[in-house]
Amino acid sequence: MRRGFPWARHAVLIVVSAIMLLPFYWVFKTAITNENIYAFPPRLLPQDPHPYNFVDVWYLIPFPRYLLNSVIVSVMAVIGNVVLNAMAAYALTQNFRAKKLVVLLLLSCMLIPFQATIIPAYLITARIGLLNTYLGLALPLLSTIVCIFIYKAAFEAVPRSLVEAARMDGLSEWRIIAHVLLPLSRPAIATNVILAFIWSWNSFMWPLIVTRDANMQTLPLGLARFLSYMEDTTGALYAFVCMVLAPGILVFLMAQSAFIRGLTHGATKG
Amino acid sequence: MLSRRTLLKASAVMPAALAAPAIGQTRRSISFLTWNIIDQEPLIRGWIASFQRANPGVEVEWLDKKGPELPPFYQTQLAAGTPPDVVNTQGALWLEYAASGALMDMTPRLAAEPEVKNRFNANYLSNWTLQGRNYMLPFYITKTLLFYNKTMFQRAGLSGPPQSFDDILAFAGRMAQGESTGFLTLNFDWLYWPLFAMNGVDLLTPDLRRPAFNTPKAIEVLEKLARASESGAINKISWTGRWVEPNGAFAAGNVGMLHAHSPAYFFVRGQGNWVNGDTLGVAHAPGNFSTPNSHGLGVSRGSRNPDLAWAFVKHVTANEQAGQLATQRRILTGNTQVDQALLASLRSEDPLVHSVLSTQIEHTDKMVGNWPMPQDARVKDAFWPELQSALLGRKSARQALADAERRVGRELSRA
Amino acid sequence: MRLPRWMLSRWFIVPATLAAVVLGWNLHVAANATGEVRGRVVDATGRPVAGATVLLFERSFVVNTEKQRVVTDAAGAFRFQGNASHAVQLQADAPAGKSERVTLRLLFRAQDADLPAPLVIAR
Amino acid sequence: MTPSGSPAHLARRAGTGTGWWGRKRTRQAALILCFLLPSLAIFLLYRVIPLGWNAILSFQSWSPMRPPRWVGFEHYEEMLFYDDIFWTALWNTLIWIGAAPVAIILALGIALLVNSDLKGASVYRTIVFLSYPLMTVAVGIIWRWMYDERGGFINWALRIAGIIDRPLGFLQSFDLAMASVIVTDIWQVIGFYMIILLTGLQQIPQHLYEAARVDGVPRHAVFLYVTLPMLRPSLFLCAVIGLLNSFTSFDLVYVMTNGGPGHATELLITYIYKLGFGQTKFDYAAAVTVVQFLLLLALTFLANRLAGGNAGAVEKD
Repeated sequence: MRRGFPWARHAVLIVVSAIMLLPFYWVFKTAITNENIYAFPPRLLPQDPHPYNFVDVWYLIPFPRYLLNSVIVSVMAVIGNVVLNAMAAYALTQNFRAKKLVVLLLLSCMLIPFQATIIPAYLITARIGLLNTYLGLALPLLSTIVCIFIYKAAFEAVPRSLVEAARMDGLSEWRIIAHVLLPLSRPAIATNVILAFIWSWNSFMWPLIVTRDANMQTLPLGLARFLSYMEDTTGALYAFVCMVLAPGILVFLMAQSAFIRGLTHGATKG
Repeated sequence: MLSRRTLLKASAVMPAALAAPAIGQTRRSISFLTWNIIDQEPLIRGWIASFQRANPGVEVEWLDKKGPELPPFYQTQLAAGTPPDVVNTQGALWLEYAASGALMDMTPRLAAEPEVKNRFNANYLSNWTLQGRNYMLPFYITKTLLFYNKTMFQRAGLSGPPQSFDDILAFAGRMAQGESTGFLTLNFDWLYWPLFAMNGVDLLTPDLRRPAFNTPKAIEVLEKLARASESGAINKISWTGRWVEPNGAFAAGNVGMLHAHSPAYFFVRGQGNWVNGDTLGVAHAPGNFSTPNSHGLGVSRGSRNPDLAWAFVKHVTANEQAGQLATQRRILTGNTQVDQALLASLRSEDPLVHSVLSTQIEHTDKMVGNWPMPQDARVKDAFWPELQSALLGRKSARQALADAERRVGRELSRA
Repeated sequence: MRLPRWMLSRWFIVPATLAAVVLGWNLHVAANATGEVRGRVVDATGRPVAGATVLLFERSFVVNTEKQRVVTDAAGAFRFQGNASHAVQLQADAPAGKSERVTLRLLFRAQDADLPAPLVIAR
Repeated sequence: MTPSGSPAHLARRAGTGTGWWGRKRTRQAALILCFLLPSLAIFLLYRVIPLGWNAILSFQSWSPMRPPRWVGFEHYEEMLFYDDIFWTALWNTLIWIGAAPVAIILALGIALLVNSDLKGASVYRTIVFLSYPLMTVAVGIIWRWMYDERGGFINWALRIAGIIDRPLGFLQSFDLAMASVIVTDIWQVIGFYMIILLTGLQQIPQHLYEAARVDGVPRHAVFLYVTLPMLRPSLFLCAVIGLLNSFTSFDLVYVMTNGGPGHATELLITYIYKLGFGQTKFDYAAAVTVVQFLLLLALTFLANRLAGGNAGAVEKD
């Protein structure tokens, strides 16, 4: 639509990209050097890069165990979100008497910060006997209100005639969701997967309270724990930051084209 | 394996949602919550093993949480009625718990077993007393001291450690130049209080009912500190950093003095290549004042096996176990015999560590900043931000202390 | 030979590459984790020192604990066996004096290692 | 959605018998309930009940070890009339909310730049979005390091450029700490805003732009009268997310400053946490939680009004 100035635009975007990437570089640089990091001025390039900080982290923290815990919780959250949110969103596309009330309830639930409800939430989890279990860790994350509305919007964008035709053919509601709505709402699914993954992967307060056993800790907890406990070997701290971020970044880079393209293109079609 | 257990548990429990909490206490089992000493895992596992040998059939669950996480964890467990039986706290955190009835009163048990009570340094033991009752036993002990950089002292023509508050400021001023600053202190948990104590300033009236710090002398001290911070004689990290930043700055080698508790030594030596017996000086703060920041062991009142928990506390603080901790971690335990033995062996082995640790059991009658008041945390939160505003030049000293007096008074009156 | 399409997907290639690297690394570790640490002790002029005691410290959190000591042979060489750590310090102690403490960091626990530079006894 | 889409109407139109669809409607209702139940149960357990519990607690005096006692509005009185930290935290939270528009405008700029056939646009897009999926705890640690007085990049760059001659303690300064944490927050969420806005931009029908070009409408006018109005739902979504973010960005402040220096970066959420877990004042913390919730409700309501009374894509009935 607009022509001209591609160089100016590239220049601006390159500066923006540099700002976005610099923190990554700075932390990585610190992770692979051994200089006294409190010395001034810092060096721009790593001097004598070495991998030993990573080795230290590997042996100080049960990294594979934390990774496994994080993966399990995230997978549960992703499956929960994709399935439960689709169900709820489908229900919301129907007309029923209490619908206004339900929507209002969901919208106001969105406004309750989870951190502020942690003690009652903990007591409830204790009551149903899920403390220190994967299910207990994942349960509050199994359904997300924002994602329900994303599904709802996608379902509503599916041409009404298609659903009607399916219903005329005598398809059950389950089948309508599975065979008509979901295949047409791929971007919504992708968004659900990614957001559920990000939110569960990063959740910090809840696992902190709910896990009792060191074997149940997830990566963010490992990171926070490392922060206070190994602070005298700060190079190792940044090595650990790199190790914690790597899996998430890898998954994101592999999924991002589907995610971004799906989201933008899919939305235009609707 | 774990996921299958989870699944089984979930399917069994979900229908009966109102079943009792999962952490069953039907067997003879206790849990032991420690404060960030996961590095001593083999040691603690060993203690548990020997405790189990002495008490067959007993299970001990060990939990370790890092500093900022322990209070939320312990408090949610308290609220759920499943507190860890034995808990290790740092500083004055226990006061809040003791005052709200979370901790078992150990006084009768100590009276019944004087040999346990006599293990400990009496001055340290009394740090865990609230209204005449003893709620905790020492696990490992620390208090503040003054480290100084001898090289910088020499360069500035100074021969020994400062002898008064004004010395501290004067020395600091002489060493402050360019990148160098003269003085640093840790500031959390009242660790800076010796600076006020050496000027005769008290926080509260002796009955701990009313603030007593808003005096002309206190204003003068605060003004001096603020001015020195402004000029660079006192490093501003003193009032903003917590643990890493001040110790890291001192370890970098261009800060003259560090007022900190003994664990700072190990941090500084780990970071600073310059640290050895010829370059690092160790002294008491002027007036021999210091603020303790020790670790204690208590038993939760909600414990279902208080006798077992008490036995475990005795086991951990006994000579053998405490001795292992002391030698492994190079730390004093408050157990008099153990500490003597450690210091004796360090005297030749590592004289610098010896001189650092020696300060910890000297002048134990001059400990300050350890007021036994149940609202300690609230008073701290009311007082410190005001003081910080004055130290960093945001408010006048007079104004800050007046505001602090009002807020501290309010906290005290509410209890 | 044509590969099936799913094998060309990045969802297969990336995990497979990672798995291969991890496997290869573990094989390498298994083959080289003998726990041997070798080195030499020389004096200030570079001549080998026989009969010097070499101490091996294992690094833990705040302290370095002495784990083993051996004596150098006629060529000034020493050899530790059964080192289980990934970060050790070495120091030589001879009648003529002591050497600096040299830190040796390894890529994995019990890695088979040679000290790159000899320990130098200073007076 | 029009009523004609409902199964009941469909059934009627399809000419099914009356007795039939009466039963079918019951079945339909049961099905809807089934579909909603799991999600609603989760929200009930982890949002509604805790909030209600907080509301009750805020009128009591309670700690984990003491039985509750009713105290009426005592906590609210304390908070509104005596607690200046509460007001600081509230003010900071509002500042934090005020920063969201800045981030949204920046994100809009980037979105406009990458929304076209510019070569490499997808690479830029990826880079800008890359910071969003990161663990907030890790982001806090990374930026604490960026701001560090000695080893940090920012101080180094400013000194090299000759802008300052002594390192600045960004996170230790009363004046800079809040801005510094906000910059970090913007850095992290800007990619998310950008994606939302990009989605919105791509939904704008191309023919509108073509028509404008044929008519010779100046570019800024196209932006003002075509792009912006069409973007309103996306902008509203960004605003709501920014609003929520300002009330929940606990991890970042917790790691970077923990509310300090003084209470310069204290947000309501960190204050609640400190009250509860630092000072064991769960009852008082509950009262602050309730106030925070009401405030959030009011602000969202206001944002909804500003967006034209229709919460854009979120709710249209």
